[in-house]
Amino acid sequence: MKIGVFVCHCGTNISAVIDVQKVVNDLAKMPGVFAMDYKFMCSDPGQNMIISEIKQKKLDAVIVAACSPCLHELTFRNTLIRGGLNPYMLEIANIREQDSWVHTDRDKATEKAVRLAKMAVAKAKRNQPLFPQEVSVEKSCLVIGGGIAGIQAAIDISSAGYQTVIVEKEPSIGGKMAMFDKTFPTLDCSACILTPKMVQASQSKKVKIYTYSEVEEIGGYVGNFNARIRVKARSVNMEKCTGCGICWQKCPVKVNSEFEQNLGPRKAVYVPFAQAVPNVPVIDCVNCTYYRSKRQNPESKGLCRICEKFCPAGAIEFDQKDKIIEEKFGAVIVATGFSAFDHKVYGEYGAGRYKDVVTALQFERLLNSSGPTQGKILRPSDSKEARTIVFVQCVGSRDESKGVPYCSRVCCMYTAKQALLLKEHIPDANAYVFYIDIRAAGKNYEEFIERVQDEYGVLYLRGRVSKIYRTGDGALLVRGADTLSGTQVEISADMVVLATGLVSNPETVKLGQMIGIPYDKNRFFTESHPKLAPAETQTAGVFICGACQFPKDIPDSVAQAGAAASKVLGLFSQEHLMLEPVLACVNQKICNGCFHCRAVCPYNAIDEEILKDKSVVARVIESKCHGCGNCISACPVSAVDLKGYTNEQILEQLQSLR
Amino acid sequence: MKYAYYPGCSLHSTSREYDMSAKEVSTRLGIELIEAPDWVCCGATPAHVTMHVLSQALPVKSLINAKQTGADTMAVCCAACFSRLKIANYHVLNDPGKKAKINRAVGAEYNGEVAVKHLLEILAKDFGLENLKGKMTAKLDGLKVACYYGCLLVRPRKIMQFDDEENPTIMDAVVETTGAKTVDWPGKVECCGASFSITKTGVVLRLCRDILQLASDAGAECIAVACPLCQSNLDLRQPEVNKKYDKKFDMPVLYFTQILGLAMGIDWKKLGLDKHIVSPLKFLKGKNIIK
Amino acid sequence: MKYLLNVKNLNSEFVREIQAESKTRILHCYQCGKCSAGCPIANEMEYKPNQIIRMIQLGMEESVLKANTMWLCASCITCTVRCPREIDIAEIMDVLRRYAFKRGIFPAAVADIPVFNRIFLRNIKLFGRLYELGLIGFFNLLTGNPFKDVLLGPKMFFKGKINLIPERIKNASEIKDIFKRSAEIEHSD
Amino acid sequence: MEEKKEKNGFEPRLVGILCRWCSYQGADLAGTSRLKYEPNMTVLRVPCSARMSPLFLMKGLTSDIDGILFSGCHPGDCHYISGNMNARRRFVIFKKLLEFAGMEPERIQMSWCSASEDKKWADIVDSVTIEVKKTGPNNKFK
Amino acid sequence: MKELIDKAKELLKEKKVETVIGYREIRGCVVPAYVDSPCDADCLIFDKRCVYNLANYLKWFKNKNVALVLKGCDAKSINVWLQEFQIKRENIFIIGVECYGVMNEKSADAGLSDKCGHCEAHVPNIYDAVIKHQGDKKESVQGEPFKDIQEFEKLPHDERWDFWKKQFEKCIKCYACREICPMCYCKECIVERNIPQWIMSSPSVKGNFEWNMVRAFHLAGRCVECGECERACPVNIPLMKLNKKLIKEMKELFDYSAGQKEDVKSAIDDFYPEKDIKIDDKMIR
Repeated sequence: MKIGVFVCHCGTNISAVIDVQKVVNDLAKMPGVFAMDYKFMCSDPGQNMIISEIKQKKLDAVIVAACSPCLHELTFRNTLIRGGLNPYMLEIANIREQDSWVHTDRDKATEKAVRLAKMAVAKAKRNQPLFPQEVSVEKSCLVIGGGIAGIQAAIDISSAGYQTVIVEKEPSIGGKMAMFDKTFPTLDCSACILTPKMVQASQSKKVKIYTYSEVEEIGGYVGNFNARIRVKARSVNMEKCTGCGICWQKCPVKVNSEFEQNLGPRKAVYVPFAQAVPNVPVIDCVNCTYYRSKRQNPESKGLCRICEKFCPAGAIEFDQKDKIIEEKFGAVIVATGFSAFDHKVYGEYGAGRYKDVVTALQFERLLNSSGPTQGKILRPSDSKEARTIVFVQCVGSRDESKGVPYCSRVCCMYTAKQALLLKEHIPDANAYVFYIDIRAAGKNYEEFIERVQDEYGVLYLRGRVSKIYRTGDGALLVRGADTLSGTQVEISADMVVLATGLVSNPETVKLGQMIGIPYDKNRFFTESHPKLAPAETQTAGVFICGACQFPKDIPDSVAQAGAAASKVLGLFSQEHLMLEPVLACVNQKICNGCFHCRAVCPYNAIDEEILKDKSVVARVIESKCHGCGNCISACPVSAVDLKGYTNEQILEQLQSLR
Repeated sequence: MKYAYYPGCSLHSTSREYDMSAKEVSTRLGIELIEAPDWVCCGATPAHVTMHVLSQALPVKSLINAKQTGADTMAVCCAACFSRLKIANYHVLNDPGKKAKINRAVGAEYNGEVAVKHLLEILAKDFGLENLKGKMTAKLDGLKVACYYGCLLVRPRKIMQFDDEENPTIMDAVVETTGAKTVDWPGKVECCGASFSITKTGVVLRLCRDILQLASDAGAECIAVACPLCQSNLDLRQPEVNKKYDKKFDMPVLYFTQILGLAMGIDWKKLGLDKHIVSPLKFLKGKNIIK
Repeated sequence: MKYLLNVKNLNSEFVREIQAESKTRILHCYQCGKCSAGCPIANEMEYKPNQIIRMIQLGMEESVLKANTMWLCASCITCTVRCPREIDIAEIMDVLRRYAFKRGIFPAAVADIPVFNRIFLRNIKLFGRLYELGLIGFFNLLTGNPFKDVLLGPKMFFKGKINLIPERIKNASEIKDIFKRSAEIEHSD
Repeated sequence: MEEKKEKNGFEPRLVGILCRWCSYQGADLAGTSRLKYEPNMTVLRVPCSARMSPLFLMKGLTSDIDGILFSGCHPGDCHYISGNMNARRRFVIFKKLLEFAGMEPERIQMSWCSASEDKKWADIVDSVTIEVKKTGPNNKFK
Repeated sequence: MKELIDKAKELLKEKKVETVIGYREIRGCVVPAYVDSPCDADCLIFDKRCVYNLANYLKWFKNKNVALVLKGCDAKSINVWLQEFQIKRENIFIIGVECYGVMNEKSADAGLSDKCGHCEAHVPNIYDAVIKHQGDKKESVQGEPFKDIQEFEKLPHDERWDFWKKQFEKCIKCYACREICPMCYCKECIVERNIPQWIMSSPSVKGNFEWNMVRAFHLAGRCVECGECERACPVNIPLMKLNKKLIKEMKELFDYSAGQKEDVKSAIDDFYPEKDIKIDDKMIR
């Protein structure tokens, strides 16, 4: 094996401290090594010199002793390609950043340069040509979650001409935004801006929507994911149903509506809200009389069946079964959103025992003209108009003792909005807001808060509320503090609105483990880089957007959805993907199948393989492997090795120092 | 069932009726309470606000004495003593540094081998609510009770491990075994200002007024307590509250043990019901509970 | 009130001792005021609990020790239980009182509270258990208010609620030893 | 007397095995910032601290190297999610074993150094060098 | 004894297993016994001379149905095997034997083996049937289980080095320690490989050091303290001292003991960010 060592002067950056000539001389004494120096190795003449030496001297590997590999590794790899060598036959000895720039003693620095170069030679001797793996790209994107973020991402991808599938676990897309009344700071009606998007998505030929569905399993890797989707039985035939609504008018079973936050009723057969997409009801098997009677007596014909009787389209199908769909995708966007914080843990606020202590989402429904009170602000306990309302911020935010240390970001703004809307509904109502800090960082946000305080006269009190309880007359006594004046404050209110924070979805952990997205201690998904890759994840081909990453308002969610979509489009613009060849590989002849490698692999890249002799051994799924080398250190028999950084190479490097 | 018993100073003086009724009830239930020999005062608030080590050493001394009874658990009636004993035990078990200091102060080796339980816990958990129900001979139907827990029974939860710290229900459950109704009211864990009964009487009067008001607003006819300090504040100071705030409270403040005793048919004199400042006798007669 | 803020005050012995003794990070408090909101006695306090914490953050030793806040604290622990930052405010109040007790600093307006505490403890030291009559009598005498609660006395006596003679335990000398050793340990820290 | 002289003039041979994402870039930054540190350590680059099999420690020592340093990203910062967590456990256990067998602990070191900690890197190299110099040459296997 | 024989007979008669591996006595010596048919089962015994860890014989019965007679310490090796997917639980039937100590083969007096001194597993933690102990149940010696290790740690490092150097010098690289160890089941031991050559094959200071370090390290979090390696060593190297050191460290650093459960991650593959961060103070810069 013939190895060429090229020592760079880097002007005087290197040669001022290191005796380049001595390095060349020392290296040239090694068997099979050719060495030379040049002023600027990375310049065109420098590179051409390397190319011609490769050809003339028939070099098998090249060492460049110059600056850090972080700078010019790629440059010189291309030089090798141009010289007809495999790019992975290159080694770089970093004699600038880690030698000439950090040392002053010429002899010692030169000695170190020689050691670094010899170490590179030792490694290069064991280098093997490596070849990037080529994989195809399935040009279809899976979007998990049909809230505003998911809808936006799907619209963006489909309008570029690629197939998109939205999987939504609720009977309709729309997510939390569909529940809101108005949006801050512009006060446009939430439904008025969301509904057109929902319709656009549902009417696009390139978007397929599975509602009432869940992703059960995702396997594969970038460009080639396999997903198994469970479409739950909704007991209504989607094709036949016309959405006429006779079934839910006739249905005799009334239960609390989840969409109305338990403030209003729905039927056992229902669409969650009027603008639902698709406008096809589902039957709630738990409460439906037919299903209940069937559960009690499977032999019977089943009671009720009124919906079936009245449906003009014959769309009710009681015996529908869950459907499993398996599809291939090239990319996945996760937009599973958030859950509202459950204030049961706040015993001091009644732990949900007081009906008139409502959550912000409930208040949102009370404000909404299509909500349970047709937009009148009525107390849930006695349906009297609420005239004095206390808003309590940071319930389930910035509260370590309740396990939510972070700021939910949107509560300051939506509380201000709700106080404003209250004043618009009932101009002489009294609104008090308990806050700790007002966080209004966004375009026109601070101005909005100012308006609420100045124009609408909402009284802001700086302090947390310590206790809320019902007094004898049915009013709620709110005991708080105003830290600015240093006084205890008590307010007798008709209703209290808790600005509940945003917490992660309960499914986050399961989903994260399934797809390979890490999550933080608050169970929000972790992005690939907090600044430079906010929509990417550790797993190539999987992107995140919306509140599943962290609490976000609508504009931020939409922006991130666009970002995720553009990453997917970037991926889809390629016919093939090249995968880095620095990967683990298993010598199955000596593998014991103890699977310590699998236990440590952070990417689930180790699989089982059964050999002819029935022994079970490990196999690396190359497309999942990131080449970290964790498995290699875990393997007791050194049956796994990392191409490009083999055990042998590193041992040679160590021993080159003797 | 055998327990070491720590009455505490109050139960030997100002709150005799708590001591009497607790013993009567336990005897009826077959729960043996053996008074810890030579128990000492727990030090109460004055100790822990002045000398940290002392405030732990005094309870530990009593716990060591309790070992002589042969029981592994000590029953406590007074919520304040309960809190001091339990906190001392917690530190001995969880903080080796503090444990060493406490042991040095006491001059003996104690490793937290005696568990501390409030009588409520013993009745509700060890004896069991169903069993308790079975022991009731008279039904106290129609009695509406506000159970008042005070501060020290439930707080801080990390150490006391007693019940929910904002809305405890254990006393309610115990009292309801008698057939009495308990009211859901917000004053359960409000503070009565116990330690200021003598020094800052004014504060105590205000706090007692609030508590009595909340209880009567909730429709309660009497208050059940599990702490002699709460009892003396609410009972002893009630006439003063009425005078100062121009109120007409006539709210008997009974120990939960007295209520249980009544439902077991124990003679009211044995329960010390004559020892209250706001006498419950007329009220109970009116309800046909005592003759 | 003007206060000269400097590094010396911020890192004073006072701040460090309060932190170490109460095992809390004082700077962790973000001044939401929930402690003051729920405090049953905050009304009577010169500075509210959250203000005291703020003053400790700023190293204002003198003002903190002069205030009546800690002496009025009833140790009901409501503040600690509800603190979103898990700061043990009740314990900080205890630590402040012990800090003041060690140095003999008592503001005149609430001096009766430490007096009561002293009498209470002397009572235990003497008898091993509390002797209420002696406690109240002594306290009233020392605070120059000898007839306070005098009307309650006979009422309680007739109900059999007051002992005229203190209860004593057999090994009272042991209790004295505990007092002595505790004080030694306390002072050696 | 002569032995002492030799010890004073002793220039240890040190190896640093660095992860390419944090520590190696931190070492590069030390160069860009022109910090100065001892020249005894030769650096070897691997993808992740998880690649640093503890057996390299042993092989280094039996190859007469005077001291070995492993360095990776701070816990929580690993480019490969959790490689440094695994590396930490392996390193600690093996170091304990080598110490038990009579190796001087100064010869076996590990550090967390991020891409921005140029000063920390320089300090690490200097202090490891000084410590190994004090310990003297590794001639257990000569 | 009868209980044991009956169980073996039953298993063989009902063809639940092909072989029962247990102990028998030949001319006053206890040796392992392979029993294939019910009529041979009468030879099976168990007493305190039954020192061997029979789990080791699984190496030759990997995919077969066998029953094993295992003491508490030996049974832990089964958990490690299961952890490492070397056997299927349904393939083996564990006849656990309650044991209160086996004899010390190496010392002349009839005392118990060193490993029994601090035994916590008188009854196996994994078994299909248990044979009760007859006779008195003498509890093992209580006290600090790692006393000898702690004392050795206190020596200056050069004394420790000299000690091990002398011990390793005796090593003849016979690999008896490996053959007898139930955890050394590798198809090809890394000592036999020269690419990469982790271990110098010659019995020099260097080669012996490398071998013994690697052997010990590969048992980190796996050694169940059956003591077989030390017993098998023909030159009496105190190998358990190395193993016990690692057992101690695994316990202290990671709160992990090998062979307790089959379905947990081995501590060497696992991590707990919040707990592990405490290691940094002393060990990592």
